[in-house]
Amino acid sequence: MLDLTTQIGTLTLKNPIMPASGTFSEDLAQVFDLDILGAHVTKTITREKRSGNPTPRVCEVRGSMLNSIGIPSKGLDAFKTNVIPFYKNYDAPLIVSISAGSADEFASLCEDISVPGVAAIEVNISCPNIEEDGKAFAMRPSTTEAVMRKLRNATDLPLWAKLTPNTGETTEVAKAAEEAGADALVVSNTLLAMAIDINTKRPKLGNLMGGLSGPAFKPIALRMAYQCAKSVEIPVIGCGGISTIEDVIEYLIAGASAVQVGTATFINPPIMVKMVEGLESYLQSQGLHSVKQLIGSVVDQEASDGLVFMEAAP
Amino acid sequence: MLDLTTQIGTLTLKNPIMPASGTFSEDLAQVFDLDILGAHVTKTITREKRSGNPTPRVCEVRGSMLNSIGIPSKGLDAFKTNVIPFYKNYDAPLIVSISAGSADEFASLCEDISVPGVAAIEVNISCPNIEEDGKAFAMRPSTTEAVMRKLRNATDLPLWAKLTPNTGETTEVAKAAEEAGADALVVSNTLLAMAIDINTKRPKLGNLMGGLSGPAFKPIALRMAYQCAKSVEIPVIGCGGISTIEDVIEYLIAGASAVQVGTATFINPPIMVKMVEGLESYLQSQGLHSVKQLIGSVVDQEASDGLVFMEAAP
Amino acid sequence: MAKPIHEVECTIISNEPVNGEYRLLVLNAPSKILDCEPGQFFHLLCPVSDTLQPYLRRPMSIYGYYPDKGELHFLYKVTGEGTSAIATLKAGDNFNVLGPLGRGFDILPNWQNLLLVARGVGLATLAPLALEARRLNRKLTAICSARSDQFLLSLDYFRELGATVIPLTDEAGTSSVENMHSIIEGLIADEGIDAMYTCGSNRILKLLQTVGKEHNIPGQIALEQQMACGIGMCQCCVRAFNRNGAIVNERVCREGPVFDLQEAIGC
Amino acid sequence: MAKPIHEVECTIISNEPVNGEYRLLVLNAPSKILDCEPGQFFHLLCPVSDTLQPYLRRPMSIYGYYPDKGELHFLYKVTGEGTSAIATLKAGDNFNVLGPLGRGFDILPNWQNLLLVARGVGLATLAPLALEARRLNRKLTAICSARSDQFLLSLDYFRELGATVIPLTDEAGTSSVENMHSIIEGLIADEGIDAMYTCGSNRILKLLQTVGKEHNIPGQIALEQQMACGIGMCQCCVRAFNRNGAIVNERVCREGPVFDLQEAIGC
Ligand SMILES: Cc1cc2nc3c(=O)[nH]c(=O)nc-3n(C[C@H](O)[C@H](O)[C@H](O)COP(=O)(O)OP(=O)(O)OC[C@H]3O[C@@H](n4cnc5c(N)ncnc54)[C@H](O)[C@@H]3O)c2cc1C
Ligand SMILES: Cc1cc2nc3c(=O)[nH]c(=O)nc-3n(C[C@H](O)[C@H](O)[C@H](O)COP(=O)(O)OP(=O)(O)OC[C@H]3O[C@@H](n4cnc5c(N)ncnc54)[C@H](O)[C@@H]3O)c2cc1C
Ligand SMILES: Cc1cc2nc3c(=O)[nH]c(=O)nc-3n(C[C@H](O)[C@H](O)[C@H](O)COP(=O)(O)O)c2cc1C
Ligand SMILES: Cc1cc2nc3c(=O)[nH]c(=O)nc-3n(C[C@H](O)[C@H](O)[C@H](O)COP(=O)(O)O)c2cc1C
Ligand code: FES
Ligand code: FES
Repeated sequence: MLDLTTQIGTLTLKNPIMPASGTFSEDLAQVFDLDILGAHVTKTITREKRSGNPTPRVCEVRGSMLNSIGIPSKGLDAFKTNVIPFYKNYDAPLIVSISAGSADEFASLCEDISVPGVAAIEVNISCPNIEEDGKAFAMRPSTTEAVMRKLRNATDLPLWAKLTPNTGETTEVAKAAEEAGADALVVSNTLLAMAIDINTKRPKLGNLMGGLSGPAFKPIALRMAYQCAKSVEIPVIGCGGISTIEDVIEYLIAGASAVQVGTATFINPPIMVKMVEGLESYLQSQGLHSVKQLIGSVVDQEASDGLVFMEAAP
Repeated sequence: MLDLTTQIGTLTLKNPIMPASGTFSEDLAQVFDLDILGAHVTKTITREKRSGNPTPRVCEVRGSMLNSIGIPSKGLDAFKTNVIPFYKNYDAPLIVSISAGSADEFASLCEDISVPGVAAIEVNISCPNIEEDGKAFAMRPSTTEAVMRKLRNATDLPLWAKLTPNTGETTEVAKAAEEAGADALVVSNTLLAMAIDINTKRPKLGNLMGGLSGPAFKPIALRMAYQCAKSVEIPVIGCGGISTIEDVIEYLIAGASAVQVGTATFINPPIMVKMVEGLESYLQSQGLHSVKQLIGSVVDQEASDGLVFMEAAP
Repeated sequence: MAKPIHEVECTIISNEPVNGEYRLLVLNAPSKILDCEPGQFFHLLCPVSDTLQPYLRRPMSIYGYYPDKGELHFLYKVTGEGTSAIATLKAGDNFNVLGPLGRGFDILPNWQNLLLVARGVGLATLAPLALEARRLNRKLTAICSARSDQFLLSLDYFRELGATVIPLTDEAGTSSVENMHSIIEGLIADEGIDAMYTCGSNRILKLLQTVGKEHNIPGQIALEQQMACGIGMCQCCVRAFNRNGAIVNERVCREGPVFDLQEAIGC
Repeated sequence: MAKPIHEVECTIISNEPVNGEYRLLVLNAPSKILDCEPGQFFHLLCPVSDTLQPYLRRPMSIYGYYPDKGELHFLYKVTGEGTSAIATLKAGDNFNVLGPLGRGFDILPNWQNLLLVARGVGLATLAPLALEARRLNRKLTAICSARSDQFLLSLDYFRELGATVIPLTDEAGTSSVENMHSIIEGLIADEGIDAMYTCGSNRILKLLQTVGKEHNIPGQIALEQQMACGIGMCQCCVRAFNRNGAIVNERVCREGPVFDLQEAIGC
């Protein structure tokens, strides 16, 4: 029997494939049976209603995309009334992604969303910390630790910290999140980028800049996932540019205990189903019986000792 | 008459197209007349002989590449004897890229390379600062400022500071470099990334990690070039993923006064020649008479005020 | 639950220019994706080559769907990288489509006299409405506006389906808003209009909103917005609408692409 | 100054399988790129499609260059994304090549009896040497080793050029190092060998180094290494060599791909 399960803290997922926040919604149930997934991860919500960023909110770059959706949100109450009940029809655990502009608001939202039907909370600490200088919480170890401590005190549910690539301190931030009580790290959110329409001379996004996601982003996020897996004990959930089953395997080998698939679902909506099937065939073809045999199996030998904390490109 | 010249501090370049360090050498003279270029930029050299990183030193990722060449160097003396004289055959100014593991060594190399035939010095402060924690000088404003001050005192030649994308403090680092006396910023070096061969489970680079360059990197480097151009008065030289004349124009519109072309030359060795021609036709077709009319012509209006210092992806 | 959305590989039957600006793409398609409504769209995966490398899918209205012969038609204009890539497809090639998507046009039981006002490629979106009108035995008048006769698409198609066609062109000077307005007033005075349909153009939207308010005639408009997912997940395709005095954002791919005429806001 | 390096679009004449593993690519090429030396290579820009998207160029030895008929030939094995993409090219397609590149084989004036030892696709690299040997009127013996007869490429080609061919196969049990060694010793004893050429295989390299040292026979080897630029700029293609008792790094694309046999270090 093939064992596709993976362990994220106290949660056992029936397979390591799940959607990334903001690239998934109830609508995808029209494409395939959502119970095929290891978990369901919602778009980030805020307590208050928000309308999000001006359009255009996405643009294409060579083989990938930028987005500046912002966090349009129907608010906490609408979410509890409409969204949580929808996912109760499924066995897969529901992971709710939340965000706020200050550590205290973050913690109070975290407390209020800790309700039956929610299996874990993904805290999108890659969003700007408005109280301080507007830099995302997850850009610095100190702000990461501060917000994570408050979040940890606000809930008994598992806490997944979603990191940002917009930092030179990936491993320090990862350790700070672990230290402050995160149960898992999601690595990572999108990378700040920009595109300009040379005909109109206007930025291609209404918001001027946006986050890079998709295949172009993979080598960066994979590097971060590897660095994090080497520097913390808690599980790492890899996220960034995963489009094929080979990408899933690459992240698992690098040390990720599970993966999140984002942009690829836009291009190929049933892709996660194919990845679950592909993972099964891959294990079979390799004579492996469990996904766990794959996780962290990278052959990095001595190289890893000296270099894992390397942050400058060589 | 079309005016392709651009001004980088006291240096006037006959056009804004030049190669990026490490992706150019005397060998390219077999492909085209190197005097077509706005400037010549050498591979980074160190004072001592160095052999560089283990192979494989490059690998392919979706639509781009990673490299971990390291800085193999024949040393300062060999450079002065063999390389500088070669470039004396050309009118284009010679920009020598240098690096060192500590600020003092950096400064002394800078002094010793300030010889006739060298028009400016590009200081690769994206390399690890070995004296401190191994993070690149350009990852933090404080280390940037410290090393730039010493470099400034070491030479009268123009100093171009080459920044790194492996930081969450792009604008702060840019300002620190300006503050300490840089004459221009080169934005930017490669972004730390990784790829694993799923068959062998080994990292695809001998050095475990390497720097992403090429088209996938463009939206990130363009964003940095834009941020820097908005936050400093000195010229910014854009670098990252430039492969077509449209890319050149996009960087100029974003605020770059010139551009460096790296990886694209590997795929298409005469590409810089085509870019110079393309820039001319573009100006003509737009009824512009000078490159300077293009530089910084981005239509960002109010958006730029609030958002230019945004470092978190939205 | 809502109908399933399918991602399938179709085969190209033909992909030919219709006139200088538009091309007709005819696909051989499985019947499961041909259970469509007029106004719905598909999200198309463009082919990749040395010179054209679009990444996101491209939304395209259904120009015709024929479950009996297993065909799906699109009428498109080549405007950029994605549509240029689609234009390179040849008979026999595979082509990946996602759909049908979105909410189509309504034809309520008491809407007997229908008016359709279209400009340019907008006809592609409105064409299936003509077919449906005939199926439901409604009377349809189609005002079709374009730069010149050459760009007046589908007129024969509309006529074949029993519609009354009123062609207007910039060339002939007949396409002005004023002229269109008086033609519509004429139609209303003559035999009346129960519902109006349009898409795209701002000028036409404003005109129909005015006429609709004055004569209390309901209407619908198909709108466009850039899309990433096409099925409601990413929220990139929102547009603002006037609803009960407030401005609300709706997803064009999910709550649309067909919206209430009076709620729509031009851009 | 060194000869110019050209980047040109060629046209495919044919691109057919030669046997189960190898394909022959024949290009129509301008004469300016056909001023080649045996052992040099070209750097090939692979086509991009929906399923195959190689980015870097791929280095490939010149299998044949024919300035008279304007042809350039490559013999290649499909091993990954790039060569798979090259395999999709059809007669009439354009194909961008960069070259000729690198330093080829030497045939010094006093080298009369030449020995070439090749395994597998290595023959592709050594084939032009046979042509050049005939042009210079040298005697050539070619020991060709492969898994089985089916993979013994180019034997007829070598024979046509007047070479003596000694085929060895794993299948027939004739390809062992020991057997090869005794064959070479036989050749040396018989009419002597003035220079040895090989490429690729570690086992063969070691054998020829031993033989070369013992009998004081010079030799050259063509080596491979992953390449980005192919013209000497990036320094990714270095390999280590033994020179005057020290280890030195050399660029395979520039100082090679042909190196001194004794200096080469296997991997
Ligand atoms: C629901 C819907 C139905 C449509 N039906 C048709 C149709 O039947 N025939 C037709 O010719 N066109 C139709 N369009 C417009 C069509 O989607 C665009 O022309 C096409 O996406 C342009 O892609 P491109 O790569 O050629 O152009 P580019 O300008 O290079 O595209 C760049 C990006 O902008 C997006 N984009 C550009 N123009 C539009 C647009 N008008 N609407 C939405 N996104 C756009 C592209 O999808 C792409 O993401 C429809 C659009 C929508 C939203
Ligand atoms: C000077 C030289 C001459 C060559 N001549 C021939 C020839 O005549 N016929 C032939 O079949 N092959 C030849 N090769 C090997 C050929 O370059 C590789 O087989 C090819 O690059 C593999 O590309 P791929 O994408 O199919 O394989 P992948 O394994 O997918 O390639 C991944 C990356 O590794 C590189 N790579 C993989 N194998 C090699 C290799 N052996 N040498 C260098 N780079 C490699 C690729 O270029 C690419 O960058 C030669 C190599 C060199 C350096
Ligand atoms: C359109 C879009 C919206 C997103 N919204 C969110 C969000 O609300 N919260 C969040 O944590 N991440 C969000 N992300 C980031 C993704 O969850 C993911 O981290 C990122 O896209 C990288 O993965 P990918 O390359 O597979 O898309 C969004 C990404 C996209 C493309
Ligand atoms: C093979 C290779 C070697 C490089 N070596 C250097 C170097 O020695 N010094 C340096 O400052 N940058 C070096 N770079 C970085 C480039 O100069 C450039 O900043 C980067 O590649 C981004 O530009 P691109 O996307 O156009 O290649 C190197 C890049 C590559 C690909
Ligand atoms: S396109 Fe994604 S929600 Fe409409
Ligand atoms: S491949 Fe670039 S130096 Fe050899």
